[in-house]
Amino acid sequence: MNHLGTNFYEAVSVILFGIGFMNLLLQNNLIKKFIGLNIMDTAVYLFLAAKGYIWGRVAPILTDGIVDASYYVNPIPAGLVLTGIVVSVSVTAFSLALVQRLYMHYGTLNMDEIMKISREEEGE
Amino acid sequence: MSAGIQIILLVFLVACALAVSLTKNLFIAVIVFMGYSSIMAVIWLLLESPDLAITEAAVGAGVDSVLFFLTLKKVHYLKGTREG
Amino acid sequence: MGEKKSFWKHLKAWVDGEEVILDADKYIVSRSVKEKKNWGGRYSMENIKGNKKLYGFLSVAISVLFIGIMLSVVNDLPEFGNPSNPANNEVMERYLESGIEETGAINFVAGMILDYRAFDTFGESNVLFLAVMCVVLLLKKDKNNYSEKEEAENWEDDYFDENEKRPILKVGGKLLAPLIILYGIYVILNGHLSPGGGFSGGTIIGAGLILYASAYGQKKMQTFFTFRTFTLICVACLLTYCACKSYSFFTGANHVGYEIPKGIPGNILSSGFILPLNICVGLIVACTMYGFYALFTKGDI
Amino acid sequence: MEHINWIHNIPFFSIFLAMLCGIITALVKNGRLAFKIHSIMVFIIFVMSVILLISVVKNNEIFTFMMGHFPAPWGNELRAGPLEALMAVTFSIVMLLTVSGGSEFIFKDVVPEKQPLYFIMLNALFGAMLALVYTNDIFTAYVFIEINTIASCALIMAKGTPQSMVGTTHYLVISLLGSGLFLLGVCILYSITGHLLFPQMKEAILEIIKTEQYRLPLLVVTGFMFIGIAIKSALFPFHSMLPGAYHSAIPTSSGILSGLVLKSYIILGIKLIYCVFSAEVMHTLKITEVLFVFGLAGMVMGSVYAMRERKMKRMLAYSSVAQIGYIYMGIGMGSRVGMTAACFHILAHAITKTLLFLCCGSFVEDSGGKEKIYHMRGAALRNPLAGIGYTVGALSMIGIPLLAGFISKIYFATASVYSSGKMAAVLIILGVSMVLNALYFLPSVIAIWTPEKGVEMKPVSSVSPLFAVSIVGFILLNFVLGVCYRPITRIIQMSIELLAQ
Repeated sequence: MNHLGTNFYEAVSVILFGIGFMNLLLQNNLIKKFIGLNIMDTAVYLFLAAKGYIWGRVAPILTDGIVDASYYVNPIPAGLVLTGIVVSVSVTAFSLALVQRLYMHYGTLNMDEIMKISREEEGE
Repeated sequence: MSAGIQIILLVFLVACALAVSLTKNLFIAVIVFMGYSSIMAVIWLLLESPDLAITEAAVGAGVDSVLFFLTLKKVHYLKGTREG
Repeated sequence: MGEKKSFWKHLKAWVDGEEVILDADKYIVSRSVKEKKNWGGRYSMENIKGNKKLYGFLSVAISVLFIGIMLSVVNDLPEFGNPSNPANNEVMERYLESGIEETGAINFVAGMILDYRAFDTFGESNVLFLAVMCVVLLLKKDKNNYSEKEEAENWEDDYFDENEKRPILKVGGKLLAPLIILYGIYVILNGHLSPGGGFSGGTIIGAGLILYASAYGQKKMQTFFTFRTFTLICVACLLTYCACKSYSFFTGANHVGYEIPKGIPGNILSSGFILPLNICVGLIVACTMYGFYALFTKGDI
Repeated sequence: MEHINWIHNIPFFSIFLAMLCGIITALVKNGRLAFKIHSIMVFIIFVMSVILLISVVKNNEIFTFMMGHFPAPWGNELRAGPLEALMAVTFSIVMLLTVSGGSEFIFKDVVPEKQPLYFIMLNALFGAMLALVYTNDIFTAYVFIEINTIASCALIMAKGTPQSMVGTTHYLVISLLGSGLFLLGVCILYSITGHLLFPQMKEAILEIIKTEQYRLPLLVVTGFMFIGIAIKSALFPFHSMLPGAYHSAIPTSSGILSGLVLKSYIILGIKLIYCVFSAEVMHTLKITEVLFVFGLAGMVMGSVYAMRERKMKRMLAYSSVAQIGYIYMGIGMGSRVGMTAACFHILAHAITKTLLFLCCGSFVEDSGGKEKIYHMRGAALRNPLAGIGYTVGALSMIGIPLLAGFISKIYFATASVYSSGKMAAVLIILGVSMVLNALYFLPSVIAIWTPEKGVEMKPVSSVSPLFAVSIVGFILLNFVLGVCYRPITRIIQMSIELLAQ
């Protein structure tokens, strides 16, 4: 089995996931960390959406009254990704609100500095 | 759909993701991320899932970037608003 | 000898109830210093993180390893776009072939997420609700979340909102916002007939509201959209959602109750609960999106 | 209308009741009212779960409940058996006792106008945990994992101090990483099996093992899903989020997060092992061995970290890491006896750790916000009830007979006999970790009972009645689990037999 050539969508989404993951680990800036998280999420959604596609078929909306399963692409991944996008936008909003609160108190977006200041404040 | 367009779009997607990771400027990062979302919407259209495309265009390129920009404004990063 | 003595001291202090007796403060200081020498260097995550190069190298290595593993997995996965993949099985066939009959929706995705797998979607709208409540918890003004500087900035922003001309934004907002909102309403109402649905339409309406608010300032929005209306709309929609879905889950699982009339597929008034649910989701999402915007700018709706 | 089996509707009712209360609480403006709604809701769910438990144990059955008009591979499904019912009972009783005992902390530490929001989060969290316990569908599990994440982050940051924000950020980033991996696992699993419901997936996976076609993807998927769950439940190398978060949160939140939320992920993992991957597949893929090793490492390292800690709450957080290690060790033994021990330890830890966090919170409050163990000398004399509670909890964690912790350790030791090749490792590590537990819990117990020199300790006159009731309840539960453990372990054994079918 050798499907790497045909599975290029999945391959790209895996690479994107890796990039997002690296961003999450390496970036110190909180906003870029959360952008990395978003990239990671969208990469997974791309993966899932690509799994639903079937060559030569059309979107799962009734066209010309054809009721036949071999005419449309798979609707399940689309539904799952829709749910996923909602979750990811909620999480993004939440994390950005957190960033604002952190900035208000610590005056920086750098996670390491924030950790350092907070440890000093705790009196270690 | 032709494979050529898809491959160009996918390469663009990876380029956008790398650009977001490498740029130092947060403003540019958010703008590029907006572009990334728009390309993602186009790709989903090509993958025959218009529901996703319309949602991603509204969320990723619309509301998400508005939220990011508002945060940047709040943390005094945008030029021309306030100096941080 | 010194080491033995410190060990003895350690033991004695432990028997006495750790740092209770003797020169407790000095003891704490000396102990923490000693421990740092022994343990800190190698085992603590903070120290690995402190070592920038090592940490960077490790994370790049992990990511590259991850990408490598995943690429080999992708290599083994079912082929892209092949109709005989495991994912294209009887589940999908039923959704596509009996979907119109069973849900009445022409858009199979809408039929799937709001009827076949509605429990997930219920969870999803709860995620949104919780997220906006979290943002309220974080950003709404209270005694922990108040700074003079921010207050001054907000006042300044209000001043600009009222007194600045901004002709392009204002005219654009006036012309575009109603169109955007109208389009959003169209997308919501046709959720079961065409692409889109509650979530995308709601986001579009939310974007229209955001445009209006940024052109005319939030004071103007507050004349018809306050925190009270916001919570009322969200709660009412979620309760409607909850009630509809409880009814259909309960009747479905126990095989009782009345069928919801499905109508003629293709008409706007068709497909049972899907249209009202789409409207509910749309309203929640629109309120949520505007709520995020308002809380992010002013810390209040 | 001829025949409705009301008992089969209980899982659905409990989840929807919790969610409904969460939604309604948004309209309430007063924290106390929200607290009453929450308590009544949890109490109703407790009663319903007890009825469910009695019924399923009597009939020795596992049933599935169709969510909607469509049967299994098309619609969502819930599934309830003795294990699920037992966990629901435990969750509701621990939730009830913790929130009522910790209500004073909530009313004191959260800004008054935001108290109802805290209760929204509690209700939603409770509903999501029940959904995770009852679900029979992997994507539903993902959605409710996200609800769990958001709500638990909200519980941590509700205090509103900068430290709690930092703790929340850490917790959020790591949890999102975990759920990202879980989602990736779900996607690949869907693409190779074509189903989202547990039973259908299990069939497809057995087929895959037979044909060897997608073996590598299956291995990687299993790995990802369990790494995701391990990150979420703070197994040893991924524990770094716990101490900061628990330290800065309200004691009530810390207790709920450590006692219940981590456990809900583990129960999801157990259900995945039996209902999706099946124990044999897990064994052939060597995933159980990996979990076993990490569990052992967690047991030792958690205790070592806890010994170095001088702040009581952080010490308890690290102790949670060690106890999670115990549970994973039990799961990793790969035998049903080991799983029984793990499930029993979930119960024991849930009731013990919440008790410890509540008592610790009350000590901190009495000593004026100082958190080091060194500052808590004589704290138990000031507040004898909390002192007794802390002592009982600590002794149970160490494993003193008559208490819950002892029974779970006995079960772990017994289970090790049945798993060949792991016996020596289990027994040695169990012994070492018990000694380590004693080494960090005993000093703190001695410290709280030893008065400071020259300072007179007077008992605090006002201990709120709810706090007293909840502490006494927890202590009694501890003794009940420690003495009459037979029926509970029998239920667990039965449920594992049923799950493994």
